[in-house]
Amino acid sequence: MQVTGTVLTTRRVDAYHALTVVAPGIAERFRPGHFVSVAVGGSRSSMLTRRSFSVHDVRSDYGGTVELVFTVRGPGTEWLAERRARDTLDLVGPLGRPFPVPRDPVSVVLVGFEYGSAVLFPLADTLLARSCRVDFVLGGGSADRVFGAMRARRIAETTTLSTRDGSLGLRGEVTDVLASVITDTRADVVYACGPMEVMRAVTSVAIKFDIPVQVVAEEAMACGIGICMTCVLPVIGDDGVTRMVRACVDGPVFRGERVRFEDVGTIPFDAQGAPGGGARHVS
Amino acid sequence: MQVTGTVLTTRRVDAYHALTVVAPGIAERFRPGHFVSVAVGGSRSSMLTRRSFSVHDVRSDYGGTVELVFTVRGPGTEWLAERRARDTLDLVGPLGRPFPVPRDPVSVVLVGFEYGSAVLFPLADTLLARSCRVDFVLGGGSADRVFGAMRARRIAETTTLSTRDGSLGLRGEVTDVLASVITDTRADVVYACGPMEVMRAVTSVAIKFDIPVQVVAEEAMACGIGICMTCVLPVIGDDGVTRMVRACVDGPVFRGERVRFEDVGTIPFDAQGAPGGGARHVS
Amino acid sequence: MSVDMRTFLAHVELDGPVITAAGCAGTGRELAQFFDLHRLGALTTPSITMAPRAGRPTPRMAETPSGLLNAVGLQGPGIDSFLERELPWLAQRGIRTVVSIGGGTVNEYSALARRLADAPGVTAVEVNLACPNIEDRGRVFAREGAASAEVVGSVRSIMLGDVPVIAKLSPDVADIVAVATACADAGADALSMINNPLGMAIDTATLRPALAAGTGGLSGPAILPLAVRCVWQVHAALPRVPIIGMGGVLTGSDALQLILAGACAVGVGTALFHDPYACLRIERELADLLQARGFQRLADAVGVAHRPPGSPARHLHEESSL
Amino acid sequence: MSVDMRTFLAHVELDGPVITAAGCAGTGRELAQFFDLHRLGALTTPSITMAPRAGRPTPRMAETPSGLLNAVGLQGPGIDSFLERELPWLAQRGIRTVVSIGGGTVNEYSALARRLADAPGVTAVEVNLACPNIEDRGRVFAREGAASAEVVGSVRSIMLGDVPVIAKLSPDVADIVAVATACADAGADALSMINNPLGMAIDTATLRPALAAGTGGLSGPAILPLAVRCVWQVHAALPRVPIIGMGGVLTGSDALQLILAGACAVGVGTALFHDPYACLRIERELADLLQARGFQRLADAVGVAHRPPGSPARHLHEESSL
Ligand SMILES: Cc1cc2nc3c(=O)[nH]c(=O)nc-3n(C[C@H](O)[C@H](O)[C@H](O)COP(=O)(O)OP(=O)(O)OC[C@H]3O[C@@H](n4cnc5c(N)ncnc54)[C@H](O)[C@@H]3O)c2cc1C
Ligand SMILES: Cc1cc2nc3c(=O)[nH]c(=O)nc-3n(C[C@H](O)[C@H](O)[C@H](O)COP(=O)(O)OP(=O)(O)OC[C@H]3O[C@@H](n4cnc5c(N)ncnc54)[C@H](O)[C@@H]3O)c2cc1C
Ligand SMILES: Cc1cc2nc3c(=O)[nH]c(=O)nc-3n(C[C@H](O)[C@H](O)[C@H](O)COP(=O)(O)O)c2cc1C
Ligand SMILES: Cc1cc2nc3c(=O)[nH]c(=O)nc-3n(C[C@H](O)[C@H](O)[C@H](O)COP(=O)(O)O)c2cc1C
Ligand code: FES
Ligand code: FES
Repeated sequence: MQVTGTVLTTRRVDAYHALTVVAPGIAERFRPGHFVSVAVGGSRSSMLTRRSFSVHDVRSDYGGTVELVFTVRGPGTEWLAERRARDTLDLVGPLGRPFPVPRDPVSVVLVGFEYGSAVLFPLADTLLARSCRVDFVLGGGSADRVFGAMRARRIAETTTLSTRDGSLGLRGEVTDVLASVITDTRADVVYACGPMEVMRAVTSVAIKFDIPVQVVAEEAMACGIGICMTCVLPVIGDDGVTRMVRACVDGPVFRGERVRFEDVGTIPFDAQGAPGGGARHVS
Repeated sequence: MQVTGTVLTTRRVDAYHALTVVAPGIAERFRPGHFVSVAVGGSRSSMLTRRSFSVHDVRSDYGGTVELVFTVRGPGTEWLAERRARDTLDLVGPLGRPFPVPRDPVSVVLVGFEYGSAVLFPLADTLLARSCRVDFVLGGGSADRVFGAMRARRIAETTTLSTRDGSLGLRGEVTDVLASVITDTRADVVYACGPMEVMRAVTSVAIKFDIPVQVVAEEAMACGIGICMTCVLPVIGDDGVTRMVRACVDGPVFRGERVRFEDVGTIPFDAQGAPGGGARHVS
Repeated sequence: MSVDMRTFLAHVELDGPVITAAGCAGTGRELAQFFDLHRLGALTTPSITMAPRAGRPTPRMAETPSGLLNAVGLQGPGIDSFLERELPWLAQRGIRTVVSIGGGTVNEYSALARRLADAPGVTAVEVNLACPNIEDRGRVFAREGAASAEVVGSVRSIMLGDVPVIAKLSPDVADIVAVATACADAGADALSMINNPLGMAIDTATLRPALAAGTGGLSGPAILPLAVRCVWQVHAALPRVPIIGMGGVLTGSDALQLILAGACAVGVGTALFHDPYACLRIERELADLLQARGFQRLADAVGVAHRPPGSPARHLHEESSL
Repeated sequence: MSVDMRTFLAHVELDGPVITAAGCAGTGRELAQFFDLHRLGALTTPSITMAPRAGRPTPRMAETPSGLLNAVGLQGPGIDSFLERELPWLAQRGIRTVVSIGGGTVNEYSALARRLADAPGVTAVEVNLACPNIEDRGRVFAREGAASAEVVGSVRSIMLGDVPVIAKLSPDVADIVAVATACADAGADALSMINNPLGMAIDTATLRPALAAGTGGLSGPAILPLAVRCVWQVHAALPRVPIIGMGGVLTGSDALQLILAGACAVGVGTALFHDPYACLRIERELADLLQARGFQRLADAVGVAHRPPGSPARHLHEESSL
């Protein structure tokens, strides 16, 4: 649904901006993993495409609010960072397939890189409500880019931090510590959000342990609702066939082992409908 | 010059919006009749052309401020009407040829229609400083669209008001009362600002009295600085030749009797360089 | 009194003039989550090809000032799957459906037409001529009148008479009227314009083209003036041929521009990416604008901008209703 | 270390790559009120015609999304007055001046070239091919390779050898490379692209075209993707022909796109209407972007987007400097 929401609060969280927006309809329908798309630039903006953001937090006050956490990347997020309380924002959401949540009280590791961590907190709340054991692995380029460490420490069994420059936690990648966390926590499942190369690395660790992994894929999106076909990536279906599927409606949450990370940005020769591929129709 | 000015105050004046902007360089160079052009829509705006506004008032506080008075016509002025104190505005100015001012203490009638009146007040101040007699004729569609009546009453010898709907002053056009004002005040010269058809009518009254008239021509402008050639109108030069001259740099102030009002929006056949005209070069 | 918004696509009546543009409304199911598709004048499908197509690699999109570049490459399931799964879904619901088709040879277009000829639920067939002709060094059909006419003629000869065939034209030509005339002469019942002009963006960080495909199609408000001009020129030359105007329509006022220039229906593409409800909003805004200008019927506004200034719009409505 | 911004327009060296686009910088006197014109790579004049021209009636402009439509109609004083009053003003100050010329027949272009052949202060002649050919039913020269080549050939044969002749191309063609090739073969020393594509807007209040002339030229950021694509295609086909890229450049990043696509100089038009200092700002931004990407010379960045990803930019600079 489309909502013209009012900005309730804006704050800086280390390297990030956080916006809380009153958006009752969206808050009500929200499930962890959902994202929203935001129109940027105002009414005569030259920026045509909406920007997508994971929903970090949902509250019931003011009829329902959503919180977005974002980093300034280009002109759209720059504009968003200039919003102030009482400004209005045009949101569409909730969008995408949310995280599938285990029915049983299993042990779960949540891996977040930079702003990717934001989407994991509502998931953690849901998992905790189902009596799961939750452990966090959070990372980033530098200390100020690790998001949510305090909150993670508060709610999770353990929280392991890492930074590429070593300014917080262990120096290195989140995947450098993931194996030992999985071992220590006897994890049954991993959820991860962050850049594609991190998702790829997380997936290969989970595969080594032979446990399921759910990753959030961030692809450039023009519509966010499944109609433009710009956000595709090669994913293997239940039938073993690779298809170019839409990150926005078929994802953004995918089973990591189904995503052909090494082929993202290409059309694998064996994908359905690939040029010259076997699936070609003979007319 | 180009100035990034800060909005000092915004106010509503009947049907109009008034913005005071800190713009030292512009204020310093200002002379009555000048206009400024304003970038609208912010940094990624889809609106490319600046909007032009006469300068209503100039003050020396904050290093120099200019005040613009405007009506909301389309998206550019709509955006401008949403500006608030402390917002910044990108201005270029002062632009155009200002009003020529008589050296002697003559008797002057100032005719303003709707927001066109705004530009006449700094002129009135200059004329009064030169001991001219100043009388105002102000008009508009309705009472709330007559601008500056109070200030006119305060500074001028007489102020005559008219509205098309009769809601303030006499019912009718400013030109319905102009002849008697000219007679009563023994006016030596008329200055006028307002829509083209009003300028035309004012000019014909002045011609009847055989007194000079200076009018402000409002033409759609893409640049305001003389380089785009979109703002032209047919004006008769000192040599008797009609040329398509630029309202922005050759005007906006013109001698009324030189403007071929009836031919505005056309290329008169006898204009220099008119298609098939006598001035065509034989190659 | 509300404005009569009905319009005709050739002899097929539509309840309203606003339709989705090809390739911009998914299969219908996606937008159906937002509103009842019966409220559309019609839904146009993505261009269907014979074989399934995986399309182009990503990045497939780049934002440009008031525009969008895309290089999707006609990703789609192919005609079999379309006829099996997608068209029936629309047909069962009685949703007016314009089926767009794309091919690499005249034969492929003919084969598609044969498959569609007896399929239920086809309101009209739109021939996407912006496809590379693999028999002519990949030169796009739409760039040449003769190539376009050949495709249109073959599709027209195959489709049943009561299904209008619409030729979709591209603006990247020296003379759009010549291509339009060739298509009309070849039997096109209506014309649809404009498809995306070819554009490009370079990513100044990677120093490489922003799209994996290099060039892409430009859409969105940036191209509205090109669309208005094409519709104007073609309507002036072929006043009896119905035109679906499209390209950059974001508001009712944009739609009105195309209608006044000569379009009897308006396609909305990129605006849907920004606002899933765009078609409904645009139709509402358009109706309000028509009413405010004294039009009782949309049909009376078609091509009005061509009339000499001051001529009464009212008296001429017999002639302009298609 | 600052970036070496010098560039060559054929054999003429310019201090910087940013030049004003034809018809967008007045006579020079207007912009001189804002900054020292010597800081421009060059100033391009409006297209000069033989006779004085009053141009088109007003309205001559309409704003469109991220664009501007104009129909000025080459208003100007004619060649006599230009040579008497305008060129000397520029020449005396030593301002690099590209003289644009426009005509309705090949003869008129030739006549203009003859008048310019011995005029002092002509850095280059730019042949504006977007003029209607009155001997061919008003069909614009730029729409056809042969017509363009005829004009370019005649001008090239008349101008002295040391004055480069630049052919200015329009994007409203099916095959820009074909027209570019025809012009290069006819002797064009450089190409300039793009001129305004033809567009139109309807005033939904008056129900009439927004411009008195009906159609007009579209400029501004809206057309940047078309310009990048044209430069890219022509540079790919004719890598040795210098290109002045233009169309919608508002920022240094826009200019860099054109340079990476293959332009060795960049024209700025409509941006000047928004910001009289646009050329200086764009050159500064461009230099900063080049520096941040490790380029020591502008020339090394020309056409870099054509290289396969990962290939070293540095080693190739001999070949890419024109
Ligand atoms: C499902 C999803 C969830 C996301 N969640 C967050 C989040 O919680 N916090 C956050 O900071 N960012 C998030 N992103 C990334 C965010 O959408 C981009 O940073 C943002 O769109 C950049 O816009 P821009 O105008 O600042 O940058 P530009 O690079 O100038 O954007 C230009 C265009 O590219 C698109 N684009 C560029 N980068 C991305 C990207 N990484 N993903 C999608 N579109 C892109 C933009 O939508 C726009 O159309 C998410 C992306 C997706 C797809
Ligand atoms: C010298 C001069 C002084 C002016 N002074 C004032 C003033 O003091 N107060 C005031 O309210 N208005 C003034 N105007 C008119 C003002 O410029 C327009 O109302 C404004 O540009 C409309 O912009 P918009 O986006 O709201 O409307 P739109 O109609 O959407 O504007 C679209 C385009 O047309 C141009 N345009 C439209 N109408 C005009 C017009 N009448 N004059 C010039 N350009 C136009 C705009 O600049 C823009 O490029 C003046 C105009 C000129 C030329
Ligand atoms: C993502 C995308 C996909 C498109 N796919 C098709 C297509 O399959 N067939 C077709 O004829 N046109 C296609 N088009 C062109 C549109 O139908 C339309 O002609 C064009 O985008 C201009 O309209 P707009 O500015 O409203 O989008 C596509 C456009 C976009 C943006
Ligand atoms: C008002 C105006 C006048 C122009 N006059 C000419 C001209 O005389 N000769 C010419 O070759 N191009 C002319 N052009 C085209 C520009 O030189 C340029 O090619 C085009 O506008 C694209 O660049 P831009 O988007 O930076 O304006 C004109 C453009 C505008 C907007
Ligand atoms: S973003 Fe449009 S289909 Fe996914
Ligand atoms: S507004 Fe550009 S020349 Fe006057």
